[in-house]
Amino acid sequence: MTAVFDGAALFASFCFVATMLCAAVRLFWGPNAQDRILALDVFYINGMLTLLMLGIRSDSTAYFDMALLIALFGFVGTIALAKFLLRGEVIEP
Amino acid sequence: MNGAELPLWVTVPGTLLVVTGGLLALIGGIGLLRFPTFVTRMHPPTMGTTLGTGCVLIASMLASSALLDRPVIHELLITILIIVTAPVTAMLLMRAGVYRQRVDDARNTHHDTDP
Amino acid sequence: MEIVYSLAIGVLTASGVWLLLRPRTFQVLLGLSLLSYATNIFIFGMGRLTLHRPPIIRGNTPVDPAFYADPTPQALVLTAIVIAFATTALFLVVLLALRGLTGTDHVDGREPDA
Amino acid sequence: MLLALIVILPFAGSLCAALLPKHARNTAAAFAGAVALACAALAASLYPEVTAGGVVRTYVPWLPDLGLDLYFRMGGLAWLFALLVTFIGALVVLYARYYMTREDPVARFFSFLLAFMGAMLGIVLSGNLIQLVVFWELTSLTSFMLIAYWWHLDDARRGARMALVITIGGGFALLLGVLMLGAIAGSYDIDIVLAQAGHIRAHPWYGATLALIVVGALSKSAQFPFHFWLPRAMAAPTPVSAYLHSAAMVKAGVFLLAGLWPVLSGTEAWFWLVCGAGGLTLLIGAINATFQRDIKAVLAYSTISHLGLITMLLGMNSTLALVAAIFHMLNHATFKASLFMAAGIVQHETGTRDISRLGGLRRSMPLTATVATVAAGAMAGVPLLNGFLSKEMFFAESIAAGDLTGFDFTLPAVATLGSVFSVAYSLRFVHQVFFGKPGGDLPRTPREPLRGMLLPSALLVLACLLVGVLPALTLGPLLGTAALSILGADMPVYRLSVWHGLTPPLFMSFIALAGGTLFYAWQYRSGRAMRPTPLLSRIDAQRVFDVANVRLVRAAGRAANVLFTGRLQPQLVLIVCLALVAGYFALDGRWSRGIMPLTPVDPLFALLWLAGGACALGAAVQAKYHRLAAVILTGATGLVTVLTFAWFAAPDLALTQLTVEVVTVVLFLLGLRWLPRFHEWDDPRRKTARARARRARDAVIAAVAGAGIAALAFAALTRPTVTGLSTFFIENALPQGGGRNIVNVILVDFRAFDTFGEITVVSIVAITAYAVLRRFRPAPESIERPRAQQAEEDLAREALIDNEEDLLPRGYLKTPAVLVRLMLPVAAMISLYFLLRGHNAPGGGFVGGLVMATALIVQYMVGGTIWVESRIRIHPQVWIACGLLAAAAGGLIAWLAGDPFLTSQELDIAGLHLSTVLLFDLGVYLVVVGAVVLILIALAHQSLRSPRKRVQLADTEATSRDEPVTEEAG
Amino acid sequence: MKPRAPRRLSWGLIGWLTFLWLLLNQTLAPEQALLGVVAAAALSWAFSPLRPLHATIHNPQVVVALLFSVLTDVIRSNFAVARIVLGLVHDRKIHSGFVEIPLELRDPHGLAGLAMIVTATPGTVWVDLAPDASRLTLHILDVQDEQAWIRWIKNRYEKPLMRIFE
Amino acid sequence: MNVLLQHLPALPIVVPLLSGAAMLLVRERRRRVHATIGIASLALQLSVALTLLALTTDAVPDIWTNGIGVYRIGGWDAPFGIVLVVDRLAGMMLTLSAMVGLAAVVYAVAHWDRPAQPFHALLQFLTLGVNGAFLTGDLFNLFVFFEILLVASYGLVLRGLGAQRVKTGLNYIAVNLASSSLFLVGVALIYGIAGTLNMADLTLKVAELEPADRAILEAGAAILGVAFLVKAGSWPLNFWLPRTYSISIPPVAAAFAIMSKVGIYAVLRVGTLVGENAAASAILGSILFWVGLATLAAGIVGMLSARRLPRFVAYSVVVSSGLLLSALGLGLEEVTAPALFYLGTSVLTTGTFFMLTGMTERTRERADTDGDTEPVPQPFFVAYGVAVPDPYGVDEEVGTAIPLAMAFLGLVFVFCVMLVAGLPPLPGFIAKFALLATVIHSTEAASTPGWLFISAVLVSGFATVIATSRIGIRLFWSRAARRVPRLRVLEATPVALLMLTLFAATVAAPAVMHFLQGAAASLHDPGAYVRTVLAARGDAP
Ligand code: NA
Ligand code: NA
Repeated sequence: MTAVFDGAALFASFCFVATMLCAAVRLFWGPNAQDRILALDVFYINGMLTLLMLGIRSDSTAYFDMALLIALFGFVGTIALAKFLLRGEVIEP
Repeated sequence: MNGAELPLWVTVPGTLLVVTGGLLALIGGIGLLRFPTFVTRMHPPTMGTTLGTGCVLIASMLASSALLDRPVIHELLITILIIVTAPVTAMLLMRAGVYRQRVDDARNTHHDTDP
Repeated sequence: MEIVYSLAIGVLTASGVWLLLRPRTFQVLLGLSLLSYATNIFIFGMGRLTLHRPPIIRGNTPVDPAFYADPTPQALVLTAIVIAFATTALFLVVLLALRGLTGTDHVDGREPDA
Repeated sequence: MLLALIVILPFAGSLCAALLPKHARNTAAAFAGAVALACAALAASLYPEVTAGGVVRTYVPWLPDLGLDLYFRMGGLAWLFALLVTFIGALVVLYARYYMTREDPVARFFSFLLAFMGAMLGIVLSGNLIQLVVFWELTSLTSFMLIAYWWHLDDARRGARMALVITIGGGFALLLGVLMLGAIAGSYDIDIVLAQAGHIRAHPWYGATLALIVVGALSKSAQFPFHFWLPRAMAAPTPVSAYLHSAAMVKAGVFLLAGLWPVLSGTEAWFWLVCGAGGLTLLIGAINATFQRDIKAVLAYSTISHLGLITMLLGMNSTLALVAAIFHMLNHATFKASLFMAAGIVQHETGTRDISRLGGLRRSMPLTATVATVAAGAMAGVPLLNGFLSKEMFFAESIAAGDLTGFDFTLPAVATLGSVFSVAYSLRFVHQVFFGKPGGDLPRTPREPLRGMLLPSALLVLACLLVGVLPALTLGPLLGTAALSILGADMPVYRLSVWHGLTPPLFMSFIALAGGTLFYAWQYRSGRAMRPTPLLSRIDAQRVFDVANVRLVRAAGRAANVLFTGRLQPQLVLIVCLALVAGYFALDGRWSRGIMPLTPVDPLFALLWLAGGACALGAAVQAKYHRLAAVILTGATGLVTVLTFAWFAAPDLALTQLTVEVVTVVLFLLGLRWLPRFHEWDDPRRKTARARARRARDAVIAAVAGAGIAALAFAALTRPTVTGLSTFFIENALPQGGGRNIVNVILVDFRAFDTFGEITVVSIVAITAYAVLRRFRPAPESIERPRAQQAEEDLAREALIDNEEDLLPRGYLKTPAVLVRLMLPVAAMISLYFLLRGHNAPGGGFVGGLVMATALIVQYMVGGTIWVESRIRIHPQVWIACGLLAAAAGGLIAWLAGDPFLTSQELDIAGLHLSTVLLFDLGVYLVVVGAVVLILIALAHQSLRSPRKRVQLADTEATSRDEPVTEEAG
Repeated sequence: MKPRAPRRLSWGLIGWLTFLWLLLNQTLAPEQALLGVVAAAALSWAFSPLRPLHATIHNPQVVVALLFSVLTDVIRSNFAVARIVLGLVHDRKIHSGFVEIPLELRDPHGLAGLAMIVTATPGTVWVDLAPDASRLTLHILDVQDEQAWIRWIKNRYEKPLMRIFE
Repeated sequence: MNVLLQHLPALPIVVPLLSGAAMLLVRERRRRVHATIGIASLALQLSVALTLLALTTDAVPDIWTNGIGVYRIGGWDAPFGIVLVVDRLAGMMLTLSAMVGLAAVVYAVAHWDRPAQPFHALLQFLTLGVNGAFLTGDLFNLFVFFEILLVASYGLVLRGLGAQRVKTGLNYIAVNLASSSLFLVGVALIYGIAGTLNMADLTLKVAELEPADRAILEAGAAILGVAFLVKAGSWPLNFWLPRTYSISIPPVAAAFAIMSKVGIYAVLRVGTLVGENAAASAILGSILFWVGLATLAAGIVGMLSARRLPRFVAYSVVVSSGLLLSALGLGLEEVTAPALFYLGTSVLTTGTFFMLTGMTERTRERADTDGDTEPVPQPFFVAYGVAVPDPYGVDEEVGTAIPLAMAFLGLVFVFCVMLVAGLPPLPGFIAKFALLATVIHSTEAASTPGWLFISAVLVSGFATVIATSRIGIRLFWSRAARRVPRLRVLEATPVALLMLTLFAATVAAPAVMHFLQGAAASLHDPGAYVRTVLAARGDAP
């Protein structure tokens, strides 16, 4: 059963990376800045999921911290970009 | 994947969870690619963000608990953080998208990405 | 894996160098950023590619060095990341100052004649 | 030691003189005169020891390895020159006392004069060739200062500079020549060099050595083709001319040639170079002298001519000619110094040196006229004066040398022609100044000068007479001593006397006198006396020099603009290309992949980099016109980098890169606000062929760079791991370093010094960025609020917070603010978590610090600068300082235990088990928080200043229009 | 600018942060707990000026119920959206659009909770909230019945949230 | 041995660090506090450096072996930990750094340090970086210290801002960031192949490498070398140098005098340690030589083109870099000692000269402050500070007294020119003479490189005279220069002291040369260095 689980984990990892690839296509082609920002957000979340899967697949807890950090700050880049798009500056007076 | 056998209470739900999570995320990604407008593209990735993440986190909790032989629940924290931060992202992004759309429509151009 | 890794470094370097040679300060800034990714991955690679064996000691048994990824390049990359970040920040500030003082974002502080 | 004293005394005197009051004419002159006389006396006292070929030596080893020692050496020639230099020096000092006016700052003058005297004595008394060059260059420098004594005069500056450049340049040639000579001989010691004449002349380097030394000598002695500086040096005060340009400095060149005569002469090359240059100079100088209007210029060209005569003699490769050369050096020094003094008197008393304005001065200043006439007679070679004797010998030697070399006619002809002109200009000088009709409108009424001013000149004239009448009695023994010191066993037999019988030289003298008189008569009668020199005057050496200089500067400027272009792109291209070239040539075709088998490709990783590579390329493509897109793409590439680190088991790297990534995106966006907008479709430059070619070139460079580094990476990756340091680190991290996270133990213990440097870099960057931003001036069009905020009123109205008392933003950020504030303490707690656990698990001060800083920055993003800063006060600089000090303290505590800096110490304070490593990491944490916050907030503060400016602008507009202004609060 | 905001300690926050600390460190060791409390207190004190608003939870039992209904909604809408993405909805045309929802909820934390719920549920995105919080605009991927959506949001989420926070 | 002596090698790094950090706590209004800390710190550094220098000569017996001090940072033995190594060369460089730094900081106190806040701290950090680069025995640590000194120099270059400075500063930063990337790649590759970062250990490891591995390592070393050459200011990688140095405020430019020498030092240090292999070092040498010669030639052209003093001095830095590189590239061991002598005099001279520019520039009219484009109708006479010379100016033949301030400046100017040109009797001459004499005496003298070197050195001296006579006359003797500058004691004192140091170097040339011959000998005998560094253990920190 562990083998099945490992296979499932591999499959899930593949899904997440594939999603990142989808996001990369959006990142590359846009067409608009907001699409790219959205894609970057997706990129981050799926990166985090990939990390978690790496943790599961390698029986390691070391990846937790990275996932934690992405969960904590993945949004910062996105809101900074969105805010820039919306207001023209990231930190307003 | 280091050969250690995991108990069934991990592998069975774990398999289901990670496959579900992976599929949800992937579908979200496909949606991101397929949907025609920005506002509609906003929706699908949420699947990966919420349920997808949730599934993987639970799987991770199970696996870690098995690995360390004690209940591991600190993945909970990630869930909390995702739930709290996701709205911020979504609100600002949606707003920016709507605003830019309006600007772009007004200008009838497609290239302008500078504010 | 080594091929993919090397190609990644190559693509990052090529993109970075291309941007480094561009005329606009912001392009150069991004070029430096990309170059620093490339160098960081390059340095990291000098410890060879190791999967699943982070250099964090587990258990209290005597350690077997072969079981861990080479920690030295990792430490070097850490320092390099930080320094690259700092210098990038400084470069950004200076390019803003240049833009403010000369009115242009050309790297030479004036628009080319041609 | 006496010898050293002779050289040191004038230099010491120079220092003292410089300290005298500026205008202390009498004191300074008396002092300088005393020094000169003391030196003269010292030198004179050594006469017994130098007669009969004796040599006085003082030797002080200094840099024996390099052959550079203090070696003073006085033979006969040196003795004679030392006496000449000091004695005429003393006379010039006396003369200068009267020549300089009360207003002249004479302290400086006498100071430089003494320094020059010292340098000159140094040349004369050097027993080491390098030492000679040292003094040689010093004479150039002091002479520059003396020529430019009246530096407010344009001519003085120009003349001085030309003299300096020529003589210093010659000095460099001499240095090289001397170095080569020393290399040939194996020593710079003149004694040793002189002993190896044969070896030197046979050496393959002889030709080059000779040429270089001759160039040095000729330039100093104003010989063709370097002669032109001397007339321009006449802008100097006359005492300087009398001393440097007749008696002393210009003699240095011929002195050197005479001194090295035994080693260098005796070859065809010597004859051609030295005799040729001398002959040409003799003629050019003489002809020019005949046509000058400035009396000092007459004397300057005559000096050139007479030095040409001496050089010619030296070049004749005959011992007797050498004796004649030395004899004429002395004679010329006496009569020319005297003539310069006379000329100076004339200028001093009449206010002009223009020969056409002067005339008939014998009536108003008979004594001066007498003295000058006698001296001019000596210059012309009138019998019973010293000039006649040496000229006679010159004629004889020219015939002899002509026989010897096959130029049986040319050399005597040149000698005679030169002498014809010599007679002509001497006659012209005397006639036009002292005879003929008196000049009309002279600036001053001429009268006899003070006795003291005339005395030196008169004394010298007396010497001319004495030597001229009684040569064997007066100068004979001295000349013998001098010649003997050079020639030793080769000393020829000669007789100094007024009458040698009816010989060809006497005949030549007669032709010269008669011819010169006739020429002058013709010149005077035909009114050509005041015309510029035919042909030769076309060449204005000073102008040529100046033009050449300007050309040089301009050409160099153009070259420098290319060689040191200020454009950044070529520089970066060069750096990249040179690195590629260096790597390529170092590899030298020896690239090979390592022996390790490839690890199987993980398709996931490959896919990941498919995305990452696409993002990197996308960033490269978009960075010019779609900056925001490029930032986003760069951020995505960064995330792929993070994942790569994670993939290959580097959690610490992944954490750090991730936090850096987030901060970098914010940083870039903060900067982007101040950059100009611009668009692909309105940039015509893009489409030119040149732009395309440049892009193609850069693309090739980029591709090659990428391929190169990939190849290197691949070569290294496929080689077996080299386990040197890492084994030690892995094995000792826990037992010795006390941590499980090996990377962290390396960072804070094994290689803490790197980390230490790294936080210093971060601190420096922060304070620099802050300093720059404090004086930041945004571009005018960026000062306006961003277009997004102007575009639509409803959106623009969503300013964050109207009132600092408000607890939440008013507009769209209201709900996000609630959420983000919830995150703040959580993030802070997580940052502490990373800080404290770093030693055993991924994390550490740096990651912790960045988390904390980001948490604060996000508060700024949702709250706005004004609101956040009204609630809380952050002093980032204090954080930075405390961080650095904490880290330093963590390192310095080890000293208390006697361990080296940064040795980790375990402390047990009140039961708490602490390590200095934690203190160190805390320092890192504080620095990072402080630095990141300082930079980002300083950037954010720029937006604060723009609304302020806007308000000011609006205010002025309002007052001018007298309308109320509505202004959103920033 | 002198900082005006006073600093104080918030016990709830200290408790939450201490819990967080123990969770992060995966321990219940007393010395870690002590360290957590100290750190939590320090942070609570230090950052209190930046967090001037405090939420008070009045009906904890409603929270659990709400969480449960949200969870089921999330799962349901996940699959709904997945079907749409995969093109499995053939029977009708998907009509997406903006929906304006009048709100009575005013508490900032309650609104934040609503935002979390809306965001967590695929198919709905928060677009805009009127400055006085009287109207909420959502973008909905699959609007079949606008009024149904309004009712759904108000009954299922707004009411419980008002009970919790107001 | 007493504690202070034991920790002495760390002090050149610890002292500026502590003082720089302390300055960040002092408000910028309190200029005097900043200045006091700065001066005290550098004075302390100078005394430390001198003590270290004394220790390298075994003046105090039984402290160090082979006159090499090894300080094990963190208590870890080489090659695992980072060690600081003080040998004669390092001692000399530390002393020069402290001298120039001290002079610059005192000079700056006159008025250049307003506002004081970043200035003094940055100066401390600059010396920290420079000292660290001289001391460290670890390749990667060298990178870190390079970064410290560069980053501090960025801040110092930008001081005063203005479009010109920022433009130049950006150029400078961009070039150095690019070269830092090369540095990293080079170091990484060396680590990847040899598995060590300690330079002494590297010497051993390189010798054991397989040829195939060695090729890769040499590629890394070559890339590293390019990075070093950028820092050393060698043409064509030094376009940034003249502008950067000449637009920096004088005390900063003076402090930079040591900076370009750090690159030379790195070339020398790493080159002698790693390039010990005969064949490699011959190739390395010839590359260095030609690069140096090109630098020298380009520098000469630059010197001739310079219209203002700061630019001239900046080009003289280029010339001195070129001279050093080509001298070291000649491959003659005997040249090293004279080259080091030249290096020392060049640092002090450049420092003095730059400080002088600060004082003389004030004598000039503001009109031509913006440098190299000044339209004057009759270009011939520009060099003499007049439009057209007055041929009938003879009548005012009465000397003009030179005010004391002008006399001082003029004298220092002349001395500096003599030092740069290599005119006797100042140490500039001794250095150049020693170089030329050594080259000419060696068997290589007949070779083309030898002659090229000799001619280039002499031409550079001649070019110096041509250029400075022009610049000096305009600076001191033109009509525009008649305004007497106000000479501040704080500015004049360090200049005078540096000048005196140079005089002392003339007088003490035998002793200095002897010391440097020792330094050169130890450089060419890496064995002792390697053994000492790798043998250093806990009991002898
Ligand atoms: Na007349
Ligand atoms: Na949603």
